[in-house]
Amino acid sequence: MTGRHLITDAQNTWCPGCGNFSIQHTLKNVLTDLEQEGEDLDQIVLVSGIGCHAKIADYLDINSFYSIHGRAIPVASGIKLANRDLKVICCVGDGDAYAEGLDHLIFAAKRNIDITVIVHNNRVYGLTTGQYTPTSPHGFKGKSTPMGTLEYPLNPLELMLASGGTYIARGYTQKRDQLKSLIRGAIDHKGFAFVDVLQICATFFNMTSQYNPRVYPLQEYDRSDAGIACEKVREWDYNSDAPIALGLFYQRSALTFDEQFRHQSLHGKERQILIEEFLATRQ
Amino acid sequence: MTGRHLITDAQNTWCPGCGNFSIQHTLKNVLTDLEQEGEDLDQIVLVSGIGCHAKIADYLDINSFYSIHGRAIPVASGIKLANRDLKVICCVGDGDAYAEGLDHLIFAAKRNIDITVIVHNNRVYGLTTGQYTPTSPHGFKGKSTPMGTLEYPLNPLELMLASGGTYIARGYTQKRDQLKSLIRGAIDHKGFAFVDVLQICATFFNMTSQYNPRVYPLQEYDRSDAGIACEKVREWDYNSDAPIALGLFYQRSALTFDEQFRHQSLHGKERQILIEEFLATRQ
Amino acid sequence: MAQDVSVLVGGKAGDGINSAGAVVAQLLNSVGYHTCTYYEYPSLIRGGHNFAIIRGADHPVDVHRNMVDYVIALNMDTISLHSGRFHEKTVTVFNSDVVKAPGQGISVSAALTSENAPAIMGNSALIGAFASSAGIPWDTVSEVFNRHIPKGADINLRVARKGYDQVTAVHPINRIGDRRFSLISGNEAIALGLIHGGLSAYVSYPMTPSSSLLHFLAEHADRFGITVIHPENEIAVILMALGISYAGGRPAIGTSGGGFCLMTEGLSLAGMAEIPLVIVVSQRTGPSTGLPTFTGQSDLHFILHAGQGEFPRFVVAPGTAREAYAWSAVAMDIAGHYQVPAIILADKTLSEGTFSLDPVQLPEVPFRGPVLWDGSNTYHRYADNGSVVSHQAFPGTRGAVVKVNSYAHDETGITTEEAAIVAQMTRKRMRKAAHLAEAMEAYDTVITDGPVHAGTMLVCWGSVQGACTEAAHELGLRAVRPVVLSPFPEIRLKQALEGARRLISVEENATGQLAALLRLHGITVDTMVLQYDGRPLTPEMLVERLKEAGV
Amino acid sequence: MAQDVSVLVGGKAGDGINSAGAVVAQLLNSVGYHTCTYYEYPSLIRGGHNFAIIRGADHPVDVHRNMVDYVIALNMDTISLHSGRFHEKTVTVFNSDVVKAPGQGISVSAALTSENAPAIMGNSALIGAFASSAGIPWDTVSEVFNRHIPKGADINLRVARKGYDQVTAVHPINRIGDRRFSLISGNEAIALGLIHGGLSAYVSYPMTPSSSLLHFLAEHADRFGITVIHPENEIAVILMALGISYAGGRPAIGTSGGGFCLMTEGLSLAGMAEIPLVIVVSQRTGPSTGLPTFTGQSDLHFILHAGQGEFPRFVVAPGTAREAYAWSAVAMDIAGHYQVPAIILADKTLSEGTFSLDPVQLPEVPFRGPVLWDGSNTYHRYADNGSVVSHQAFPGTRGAVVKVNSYAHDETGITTEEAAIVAQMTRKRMRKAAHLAEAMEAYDTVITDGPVHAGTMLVCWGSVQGACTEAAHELGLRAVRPVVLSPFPEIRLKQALEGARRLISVEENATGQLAALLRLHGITVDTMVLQYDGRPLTPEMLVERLKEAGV
Ligand SMILES: Cc1ncc(C[n+]2csc(CCOP(=O)(O)OP(=O)(O)O)c2C)c(N)n1
Ligand SMILES: Cc1ncc(C[n+]2csc(CCOP(=O)(O)OP(=O)(O)O)c2C)c(N)n1
Ligand code: SF4
Ligand code: SF4
Ligand SMILES: [Mg+2]
Ligand SMILES: [Mg+2]
Repeated sequence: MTGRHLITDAQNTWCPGCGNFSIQHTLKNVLTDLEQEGEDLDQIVLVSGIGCHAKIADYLDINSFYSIHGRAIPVASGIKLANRDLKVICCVGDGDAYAEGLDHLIFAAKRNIDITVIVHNNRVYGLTTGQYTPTSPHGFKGKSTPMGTLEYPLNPLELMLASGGTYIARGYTQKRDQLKSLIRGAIDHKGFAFVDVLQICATFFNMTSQYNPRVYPLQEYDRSDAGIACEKVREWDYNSDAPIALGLFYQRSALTFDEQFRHQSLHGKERQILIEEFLATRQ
Repeated sequence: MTGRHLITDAQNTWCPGCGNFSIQHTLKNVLTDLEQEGEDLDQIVLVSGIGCHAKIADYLDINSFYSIHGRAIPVASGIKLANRDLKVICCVGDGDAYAEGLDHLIFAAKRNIDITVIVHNNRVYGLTTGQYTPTSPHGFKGKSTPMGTLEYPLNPLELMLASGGTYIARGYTQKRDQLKSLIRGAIDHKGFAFVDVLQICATFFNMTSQYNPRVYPLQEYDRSDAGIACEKVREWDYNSDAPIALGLFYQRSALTFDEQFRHQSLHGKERQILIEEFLATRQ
Repeated sequence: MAQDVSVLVGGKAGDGINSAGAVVAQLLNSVGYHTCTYYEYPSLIRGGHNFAIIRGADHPVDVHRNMVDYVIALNMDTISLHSGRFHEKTVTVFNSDVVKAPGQGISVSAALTSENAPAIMGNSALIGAFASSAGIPWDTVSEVFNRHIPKGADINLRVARKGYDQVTAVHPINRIGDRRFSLISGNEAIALGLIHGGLSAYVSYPMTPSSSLLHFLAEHADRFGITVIHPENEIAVILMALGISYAGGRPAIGTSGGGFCLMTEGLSLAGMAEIPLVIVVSQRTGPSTGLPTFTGQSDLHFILHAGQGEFPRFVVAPGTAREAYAWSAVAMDIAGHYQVPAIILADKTLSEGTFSLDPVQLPEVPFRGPVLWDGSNTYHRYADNGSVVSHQAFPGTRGAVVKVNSYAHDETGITTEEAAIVAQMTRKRMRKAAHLAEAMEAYDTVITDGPVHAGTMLVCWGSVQGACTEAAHELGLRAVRPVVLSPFPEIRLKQALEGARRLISVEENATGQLAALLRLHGITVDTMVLQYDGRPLTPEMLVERLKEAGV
Repeated sequence: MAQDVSVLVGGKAGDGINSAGAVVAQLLNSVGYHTCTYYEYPSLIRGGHNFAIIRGADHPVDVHRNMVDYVIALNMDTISLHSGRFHEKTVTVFNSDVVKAPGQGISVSAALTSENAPAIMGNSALIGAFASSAGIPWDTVSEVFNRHIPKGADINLRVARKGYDQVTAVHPINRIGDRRFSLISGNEAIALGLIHGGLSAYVSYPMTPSSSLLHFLAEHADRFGITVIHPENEIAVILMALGISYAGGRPAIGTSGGGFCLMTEGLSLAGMAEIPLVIVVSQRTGPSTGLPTFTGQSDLHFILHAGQGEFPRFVVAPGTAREAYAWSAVAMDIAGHYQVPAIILADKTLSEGTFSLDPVQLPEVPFRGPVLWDGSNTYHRYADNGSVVSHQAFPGTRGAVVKVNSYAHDETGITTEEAAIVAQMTRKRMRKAAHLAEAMEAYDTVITDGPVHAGTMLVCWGSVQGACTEAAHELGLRAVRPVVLSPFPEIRLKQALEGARRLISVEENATGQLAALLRLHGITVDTMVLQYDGRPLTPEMLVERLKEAGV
């Protein structure tokens, strides 16, 4: 299919002003570019968790696996392992990927499996109407913590760096051009690519006025230097008032998990013979 | 109970030469010291996962919760939340805490809940007879990876640092005195204390000859400096031939999760009245 | 003539339908009605169609009906999507800015402008108009607003007055009594029951339709002296709770089917290690993510058998808010006394519906209390001394070494592989099931309603009882319902069903899970009425389905 | 007279009892016997008592017996713990360095020293001695060693010869045939069946007694062209496998009860999204960690009902290695064809036991194959076009947008909350259960053995069939066994049980789970023989239990 519409007929139910629109729009543009460059969009698969963010699976008219809360990443890994020709993009939430299914994120990074993970990090559980997530700031008053959380947020970029991720970036839904280049870079990256997207939740946690004055684009440095990357990543801890760098923090190239498997496809008769050969060794 | 024996009648079934003996012995000595200093050992609780390491729950004659694979840490957290007077020590395996239940470890660190986690890190699944774990070196040939793993190990100390742990240390089963002081320090630390113990598995992964020439005690530095700690922690990545520092890498003091809860214990009649009062607001 | 009125309030998600519904229910409450409110909304935050149906009657009601007598329409969808619910005399009150319809239109924007009020208060104008059309005195409106919208009652009232004054009483709802009930949701009833039963900690990860239980308890944690924790996921939830229970706390946890899946390994641990725990599972339409904001009753067998291996469990499915309160307290007690997991099986209809509870006649709950170690003899956590359960002690108790264990263990809690001990400890655990079943004879485990000699009987479980009871009344049938599902009240149920010539099970699932459970206990259902589109059965729907089935 | 011999090999964990048992079995295999081997060991790595019982007979055998004719004792425990298994003529071969007993002692250390062999080869001396005492020709011993211990066969043989020469034939085991079977474990039979059924990837997290399936497939991944992955935990296992299946691979996963708990949420996803998946669950003694290296049959109802919501599933419990092979292949096919989860329910006895499989008469497995999109019309993943299943296409297929979804969805795979579509899609899914049940008529879903007119019949499931069949023979009873447990072969089972005056269920659990399942299908069991200490029933144990029950 070429020149396709890319948007399904499904009714869009995100709140007005929601940052998810921006991510969807950006992703659509990236896909359009890819198609114009000759990529076959039938080779793209979108995997999502459950949450507001995940509705993108209904909205984009491409192959999709709308999975369960917290578990998009192992699904994406399986897809890539079964068919290395596919480009696999995971859209996950911060509750999804940093709470319910954090281990999968870390292990995908550890394995350097060639998938792209885009975290719609609105720092709140949107769909379940506003509870704190692992990236909510200390003292966040959500429905499960009406007196304010007692915990400090995780810094997902730091965790990714510690886990062996080979492409680590942060975008912001109100910086679309940059977001587009970060997502495009992630898809083009061979290996595990991670983009934490600061996403505005218009209803439960609208951080626009906090983010806008603080965000700035990362300057040039050797992106393969883990030491510098670590320093940059630690500049803002998702809690303080520090400046918030946006951009690609770290990238290196390494063998991917999936490319190390030899794929053989055997057919009925071959299988039968191999089984008989094996059984002979046990006689 | 005082002056007690501390060892149950259960038959010990660790292999000869297993590093678990060393951890058990060290822990027993720490407990004996505590008791001599006037601590009431009835206030100590040991929580374990499942694996060779976990048998320590059968062997030490103290309160224990022999839980399930990967889940000791939330159990320990619950115990501490229910009774802050208890000292809660978690003995977990590397398969246990770094694979099956990694998220719990990270969240316990994030919350800075006041428990001690001792990881019996033999870098192999012992009890299930020798598969790779998240800290096995690249290319490890275990029963599930007979051709060698395709992944690089995680560095658990780096992960702990990224997760907000307030006491981060590494010991070695063949350096018992140091191990004792690290475990003691962990128990005395108010907040989440983490000790990764390089443990010899005599049967499936005996690293004695690799470790012995490489280990060295960490020199003095400001333990509350996360920057230096990070550098030290990254010196050895659980894969390379680098020197292996042992000791306390990082410590800082911070409010604990558990101390921020106000505990009230209401009795039947009080509850009844409060319920009625509440119901009146809904009339 | 019986007083029985229904009001529908509809609008977009984000329009405040929930609070409008709550105020309407309080208005009916204030004029002496028993009420119940059903909320239906899609799984999204803004937009989409939300509605509430508030029913008020001169007798207790647990279910809404299809037909409504009043409509409060915030948008056009409320008229067009629900036209099937209107009868000739249905009074329509609507926002004439956006709705064109016959009936009583008022301009919400005008009301807001004249009072200089924010858009969010628009509903008040329509509520005022409704109150007026229903002949509810202004004093009552004013009292309800002051009581239940304390923040900004004044300005809300001024807006409401605008609506009130534009409309005249069409079809008055008369005051029928002076008592006011307490309006609470099913989840709130569960929460209060848990508290009554001794709850010290609630641990939960949000999942519709259990989330409001978490929210309620978090909000009132200090009031009730409980610890509320929302951890990283459901696995952590159950394991934390088991840690709390082991250490002497009295925890409960809550979730829905998907989250419960992740708890099953911990459930089996609770069974093996004999650690008390109460689990609230509120069902929604499955499988998998399904319809997260719609109802269902398709997790019964899963709940009954979840977790590897065999161990006794208590499972109760309350059908009303009052039962939810009482049985939640009982579940806390049973879990603590028998050292078993106790599961409260609810569903979206019950959890999120709002009901009238009589605050001065709360159910009496007999408490057994935990069986505690008295400090004599050496403490063995799993002592098998002929009594029903081993005595509990908690770590920190002087002189007791408290060892619990997920492995097969001996009386001290130390791992064993010896065949004889394994078998003995299995029997010790299974024995609790028998004792529990016996103890259940003292409780109302089976609810019956309608003529004893009815040839046709309906059997159901959980919240669908509302529709069943009313349909049975209408058709002269008997309605029978097991409240406790494990241990299954076989004998009592058989007694209740004696004489039935035709037995019809009514369930909100696609396979007839209660019918299967009955078959297991030698009771054969002749006909199954199954509903599985996420919408709860109403009395009218059920009557129709029963008539189709030849009743 | 029937040829039927049993050999016990015992020693400490770490003594190499498994390989000794395997060699003894191969010796019997070499002289024409059908064999089966039972291994029993505690959950630890060194120390503790391990033993194997190898049985050889002139007819197929699936179960070991209590009494043994030969004992190979590596330590004293082997004599003292098993004395109840010895009869007058039992031949005892032992290591005289550490065992004092009547019989044929040989000094293992002397044998090793004289050949300058490492300690690990000590077993060879005893095996040699056993072979000699059993009159097995040296040529046969030499051939078996060369074939099955290729690494170091020479020196092992020299050590074995030392043992061989010190002992004389006491009680010869005669050659009874020239065919050799293939000796494989139950898990290996499952693995080969999965491969035969088209397996492309195996994903698993180690858990006894399923681990050897992972180990076997990992070892032979290249040989069979499959991808084998051991991820971070069981949740990742099932979700990865679903990703693989969605992308067109043909995955299977394996675990035991505790790991299966963690897969239940993914299972429900498979049901809702209609993604083919084969799950091997090998049971051990529960609940919770239980007895990890012992057997049990206590997860049946959990497996049948696991996962929130309702969806069809295929569940098969093979009773023999041959069945394990055949049904594993069928499970792959059924999962792929009907787009349902297919569960192979095994247990430790079957998984880890070793059995003789006839390599030239492998079972024929009829394959239906997946139902694939033919490229015409617009592709809709969940098209409800009257056929049994929607056509499958995989991402990467030109022209197909393949959308799968855990939410209630329409035919295109997009989320819907519309009542009519939800109900329709539920019916579409449930319809597969009916089709599957019909298809099952072509398979041997119920196995019967023994006289048709026996008044007393035994009914069982899974590996306990070995004991049941032999006990039934001995007592003249009929033994009946459903192999497929979902869809339940009710009609066929009722036919098989026709005429039974007394029906006895035999199960390795504490509640009688098959008996409950039968009751659900209108079949009443009169007596239950239950075994729940982790030790599998032997024919002798069962005969005794049946006699106690008045048979
Ligand atoms: C196992 C499980 N637990 C809980 C839920 C309920 N649930 C649905 S979405 C969600 C949170 C979504 O938060 P996030 O991932 O941040 O996504 P957002 O809505 O903010 O985009 C939760 C808890 C679920 N579907 N499954
Ligand atoms: C849910 C679950 N999955 C798998 C297992 C099987 N299992 C028991 S111990 C273990 C690994 C133990 O490894 P580790 O934690 O490193 O402990 P060690 O034996 O090395 O001390 C596994 C996989 C289990 N008990 N539960
Ligand atoms: S709740 Fe927040 S994240 Fe969800 S759709 Fe609305 S604005 Fe977006
Ligand atoms: S297998 Fe390894 S870890 Fe386990 S007891 Fe033996 S030496 Fe210790
Ligand atoms: Mg979010
Ligand atoms: Mg280990």
